[in-house]
Amino acid sequence: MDFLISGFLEAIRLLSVGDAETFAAIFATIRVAGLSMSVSLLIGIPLGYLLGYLDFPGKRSLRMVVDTLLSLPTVFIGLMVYALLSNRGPLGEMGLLFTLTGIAIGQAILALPIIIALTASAVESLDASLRLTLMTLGASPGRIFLTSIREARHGLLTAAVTATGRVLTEVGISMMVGGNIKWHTRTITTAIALETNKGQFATGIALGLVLLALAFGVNLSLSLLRRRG
Amino acid sequence: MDFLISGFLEAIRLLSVGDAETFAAIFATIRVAGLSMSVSLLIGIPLGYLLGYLDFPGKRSLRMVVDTLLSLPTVFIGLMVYALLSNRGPLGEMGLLFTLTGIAIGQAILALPIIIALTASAVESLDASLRLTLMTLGASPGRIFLTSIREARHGLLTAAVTATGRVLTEVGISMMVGGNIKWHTRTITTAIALETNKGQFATGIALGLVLLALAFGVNLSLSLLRRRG
Amino acid sequence: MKEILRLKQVRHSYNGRTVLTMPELRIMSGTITGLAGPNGSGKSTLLKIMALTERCSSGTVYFNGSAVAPFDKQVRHRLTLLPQAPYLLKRTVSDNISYGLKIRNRTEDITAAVHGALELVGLDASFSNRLWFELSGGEARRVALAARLALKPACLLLDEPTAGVDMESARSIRRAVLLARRDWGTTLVIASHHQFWLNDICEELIYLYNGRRLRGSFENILLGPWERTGEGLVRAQLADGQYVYAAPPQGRENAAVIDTGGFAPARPQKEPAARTIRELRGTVTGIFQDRLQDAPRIHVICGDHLFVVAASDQFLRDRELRPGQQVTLAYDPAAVSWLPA
Amino acid sequence: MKEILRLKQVRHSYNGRTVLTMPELRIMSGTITGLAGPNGSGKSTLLKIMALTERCSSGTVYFNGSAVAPFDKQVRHRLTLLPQAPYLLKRTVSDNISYGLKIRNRTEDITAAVHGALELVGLDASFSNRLWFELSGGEARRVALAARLALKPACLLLDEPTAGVDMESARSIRRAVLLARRDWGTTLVIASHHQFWLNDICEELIYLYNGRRLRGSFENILLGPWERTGEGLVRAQLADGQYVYAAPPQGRENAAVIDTGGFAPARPQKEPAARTIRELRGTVTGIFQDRLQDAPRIHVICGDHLFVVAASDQFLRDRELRPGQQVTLAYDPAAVSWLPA
Amino acid sequence: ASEPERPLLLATTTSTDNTGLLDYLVPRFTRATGIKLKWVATGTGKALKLGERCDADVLMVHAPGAEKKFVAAGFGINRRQIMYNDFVLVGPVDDPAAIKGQTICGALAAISRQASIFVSRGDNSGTNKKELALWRECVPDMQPGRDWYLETGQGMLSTMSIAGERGGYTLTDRGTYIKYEANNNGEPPLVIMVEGGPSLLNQYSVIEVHPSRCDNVLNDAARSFGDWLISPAGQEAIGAFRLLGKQLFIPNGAGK
Ligand SMILES: Nc1ncnc2c1ncn2[C@@H]1O[C@H](COP(=O)(O)OP(=O)(O)OP(=O)(O)O)[C@@H](O)[C@H]1O
Ligand SMILES: Nc1ncnc2c1ncn2[C@@H]1O[C@H](COP(=O)(O)OP(=O)(O)OP(=O)(O)O)[C@@H](O)[C@H]1O
Ligand SMILES: [Mg+2]
Ligand SMILES: [Mg+2]
Repeated sequence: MDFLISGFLEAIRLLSVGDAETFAAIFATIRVAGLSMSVSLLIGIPLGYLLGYLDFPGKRSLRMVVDTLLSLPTVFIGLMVYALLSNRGPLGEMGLLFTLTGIAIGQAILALPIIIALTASAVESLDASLRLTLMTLGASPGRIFLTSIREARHGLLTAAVTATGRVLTEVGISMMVGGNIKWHTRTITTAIALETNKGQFATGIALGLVLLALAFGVNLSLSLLRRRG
Repeated sequence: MDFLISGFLEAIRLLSVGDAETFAAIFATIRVAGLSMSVSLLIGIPLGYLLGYLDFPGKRSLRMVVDTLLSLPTVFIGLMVYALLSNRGPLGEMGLLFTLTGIAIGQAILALPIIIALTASAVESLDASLRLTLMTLGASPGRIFLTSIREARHGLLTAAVTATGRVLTEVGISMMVGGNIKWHTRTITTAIALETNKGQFATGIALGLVLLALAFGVNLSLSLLRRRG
Repeated sequence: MKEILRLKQVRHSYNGRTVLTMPELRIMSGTITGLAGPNGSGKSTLLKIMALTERCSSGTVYFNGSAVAPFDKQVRHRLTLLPQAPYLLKRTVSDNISYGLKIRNRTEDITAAVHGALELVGLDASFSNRLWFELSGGEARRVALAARLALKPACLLLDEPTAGVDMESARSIRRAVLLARRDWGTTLVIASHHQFWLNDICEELIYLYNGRRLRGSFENILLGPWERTGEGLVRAQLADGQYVYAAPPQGRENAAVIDTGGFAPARPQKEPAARTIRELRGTVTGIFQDRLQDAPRIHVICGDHLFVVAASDQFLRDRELRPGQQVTLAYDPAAVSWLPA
Repeated sequence: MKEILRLKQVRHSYNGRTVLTMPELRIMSGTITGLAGPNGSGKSTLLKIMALTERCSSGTVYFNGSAVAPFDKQVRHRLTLLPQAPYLLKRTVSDNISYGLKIRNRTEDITAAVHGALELVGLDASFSNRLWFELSGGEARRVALAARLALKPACLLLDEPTAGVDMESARSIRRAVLLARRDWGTTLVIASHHQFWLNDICEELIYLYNGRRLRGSFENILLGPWERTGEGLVRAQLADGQYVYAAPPQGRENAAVIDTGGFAPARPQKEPAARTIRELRGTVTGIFQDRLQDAPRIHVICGDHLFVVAASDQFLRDRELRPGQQVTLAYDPAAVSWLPA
Repeated sequence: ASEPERPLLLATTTSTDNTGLLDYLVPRFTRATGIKLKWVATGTGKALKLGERCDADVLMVHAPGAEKKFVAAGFGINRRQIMYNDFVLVGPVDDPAAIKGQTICGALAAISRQASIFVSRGDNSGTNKKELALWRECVPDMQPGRDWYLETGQGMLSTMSIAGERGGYTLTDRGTYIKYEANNNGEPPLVIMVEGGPSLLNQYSVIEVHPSRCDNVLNDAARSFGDWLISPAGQEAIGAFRLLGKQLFIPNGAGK
């Protein structure tokens, strides 16, 4: 248990001293998670809404596909995005391999099924009379979408928090697509993996705590949002 | 992109030929995920229900703690469980290090916040009059729990599917606590990580597809359950 | 008078069970139409189809002469429905009432519009800051109605606007409905189980039964069970042991109706009644003016069944009539009609 | 007669707003008590507190003499409430009705119990296989009621059992209530806005206003706005321009009530009225028997306000009275009483 | 020796596992001694850590400096050399720093002088430690620039693919390079620039976890494993191991 305690002390030290490497990893993490979450929320919420709201043949199967995609292993996503972005791949020209943007693409793919599945579930659990009521008040389909989303805001927030947790903690994509390059694409999780591999367990624990502190900050802001809404 | 195609072919080969190593990893994955999901559902659903159902001071803060725990990095959990189970740790005597049971402990910790947060959210989105109605029909608090859970079954299924996805795809805990020992604690994801590390990208992709097929099977069974309910 | 809504060959089914069959229905602009009928007779379904919130299984809905479908832009902002179980958005009362106005970009002086609408349903302006759950059942219903009135729609469909609403407020709602018609030319269709309230307000009454429109009066429905008598009639027993007789139905119909005008005061016993005429004994519980027919009606309880009897000349000549009194009603079993199964 | 329910010093508030103040309330075993009052007067709150589904902010509830709290095992299986907005479980109608029976381990012959309960509320046995959403508004309400009746509870609290229910079914419900009392000795408390229906069934009526119990009659509530007159009175205008006069309130009260017995037929014009007496002109819309008081009542519309007038001897002597007729009512402004704000 | 109640647990570096050496050696060891063996393949640093925490019985690693410290600290006993292979400096085919054929020190100096991209594992592995030692020796005043000296913190193959994608140089063990070459279908973006010489040797050793510190370890079996590796049979097996037809490890057991 020794390294847990020293890890805790180390976490405080890293944050208070303003350790440059740690902060580089923190900023990389924030940038990449911010990017991937924005993209996946923007795409995932409308898709999840449609999946939960519409009734169409094959809906059940589509739902199952989404559920299955919840089990996309990160290394697998990492490999696929790597294949796309590598110099030999179709998008090699764009030079996105070993960049934060590249990681964000992979993470967005990771977060998307979570957002879609949880949004669909939140929309489905809305009162059936909401849709009728909005139609009677003259709402267009687009307006029904916006209002339903707002009515389901607690469920969506949970979706966002869950997906953020997933994105913040993933290693496979960041490693594979980002390359864990110090000062450039090293995120907190890839740093943890590295330190652990080096046998620096205390530092690994410390960085884990740093990530939790970051997540706590994110959730604190979201919770203030929740209080307002 | 070449390795995507060969990965696909390889996946078919591994499954059809009945490759012993692959099947050992599949069984390890099923056993460990089954164990961890059972434990986390058993603990997480009641806790999530209480969090969603009860009103008590500090509920909001507790909720935020759970949300933050959604961002527990797997390597971090792996390190902590390792610290516990290591021969130098408090539970070293039990000999759970480098066993599937050890991995399952870590994965249960990983799944727990997901189950709790999504259960709480599903319970909160239940109609407010459900509780009143059940009370008027003479339900005890325990019965209200059971019936609410049943009414929220779709939301809970989504919770279970999401957590299963998380557990099936995690690498950090399996690596750290399980040791990725061939024939013993090698799961599909640690095998993917290993193959990727070896540069056997096609095999990595193939194993990823195997995992997806496994997840699809799980979701197919759950979906039949959903249809019945 | 222009026709604002028209249904042609409309049928609607849920999972294959047909619940509405409406070959033709016309609503004229500026009229108030009542919709009555027992539970499950299709009132809400009809209103939802007219409001274009549900697509009928077959048939066409016309609005101002043109065939329309759900989300039709032409209609969306001119027609509104108060559903039977309206939903309040998880916001304040004021947000709920102004929602439709904001959609229509009518954002000038929202506060005044909200307060005005609240007043129409008899609620104090102080309600506008309450949250959606801080309301009693009747208050919530009235807020939902206020949200529709605020829109000043060309066509307003109300599904049981007074259910759970107190008497004073039911009168406020009546005033609001009449005002909407007078000031905004609104056309109204109102489903309600409050027979008095509905008759008092509407100019035409559509009576639904098993998804079909019935013509004639319908207050006195008898549900059976029916048994055959020796005389080639069927009869149903009332709670006090009396029987109601009717000529047997043609098919498998089960519900019969006696027209309010089908009763007469029984002849004095010395005069023998025509062989076919049957009698019912009961207690007068009230004498009312029916506003829709502008004629008096007498309520008579036989057993625990209430009969509504048109106060014909003969009845009115019998000035002794007052509540609590015993009367004997005469009717012709052959005149009892059967409702479609 | 034993006391089954008792409330002592009960107060209830939501977010600091007190909505119920009930120093003392006793319900005797085997009685049927009505609960009336405008929207928001606290009927549902009172029922929820009596049903032990909500804990009152202060005060004590006694059941069969002992103080009880929510989830009390003694009470849980003996008392049940039909909430104003009941919830149907996402299962079949039959599952919904049998839920409470299964909880009580009364699993012998569930099907018969379900069919019996459906019949009590006037629904066909074929409904038992419907899913929860395959019901009309009134059908859903009746299913919820059936789920309570199936329990044969010692104490049954009903919150607007007839809202949205058709007339025929309202009569079935009345029968079911009376049967429950007769056959099972059930004690009933029923909140309703259906004045007729309620008066017809209950033996005592509790009238709530602003969370407090009022004694006396309450049919004729006048809400103002009031203005002062030169003669030291206040007056409120009716829709047709007439005024209703009252002695000014002591405090900031706003709602006044004229007792149904406070009206008399106006004297013929040659006899000068006492200086204090005022008159109202209106149209008779109905004459009926009030079952609770077992006395006739006359409905008179003045403007669009309905006054309920006890048919005193003087009125009854005036045999000319019939619906549609004009009458002039006399009352004493000093006898108008004010309701607590 | 008494029959061990559980298999012997070996903690080793990824290179012995990734090349398939263990898959080849362990069945032979078991056949010879009857001892069952499981292994955990991780970075050298973590392998040593597992030994330090008594979570493994025996270690097979390649970081002589760290190993000596490990033994000196009392965590392990009986360190024995078993084999070596060699490191090679690889780089892009177009060789931007023109180092092909130079000595290792000349090559590193040229790379740092021209700030050509150099990709380091930066993960405390045996290879990483060797690389750092070479830099210290050859370019004592080297300042690793953020733009040309990239630390990947990953395994050798990943590091090589990053170097390949970025057109950089890197130091690798020959075994992994052979795999890399094979993975790229014989057309690797990186080719060998510098090889040979005593300073590029990569020595593997076996260490037993200290039995008196860790009473749970199976020291008898661990000893047997070390004994077998340096026995003629073991040494011969190592020498006969081939990856893609090439010899990877040169046995030098019983050396000290
Ligand atoms: N979603 C649904 N699925 C299946 N059947 C339905 C559905 N909604 C209504 N029904 C059935 O359709 C018929 C008509 O229902 P509708 O709600 O139109 O009746 P209603 O006249 O409004 O009754 P109420 O007076 O109870 O409101 C009923 O038999 C009802 O059971
Ligand atoms: N959850 C709540 N939060 C805050 N205020 C509430 C809540 N529920 C009811 N109220 C308020 O409490 C008062 C009493 O409500 P209650 O539901 O008991 O009235 P009611 O007599 O049943 O009315 P109705 O006839 O409309 O059903 C009302 O003023 C209402 O606005
Ligand atoms: Mg309806
Ligand atoms: Mg109420």
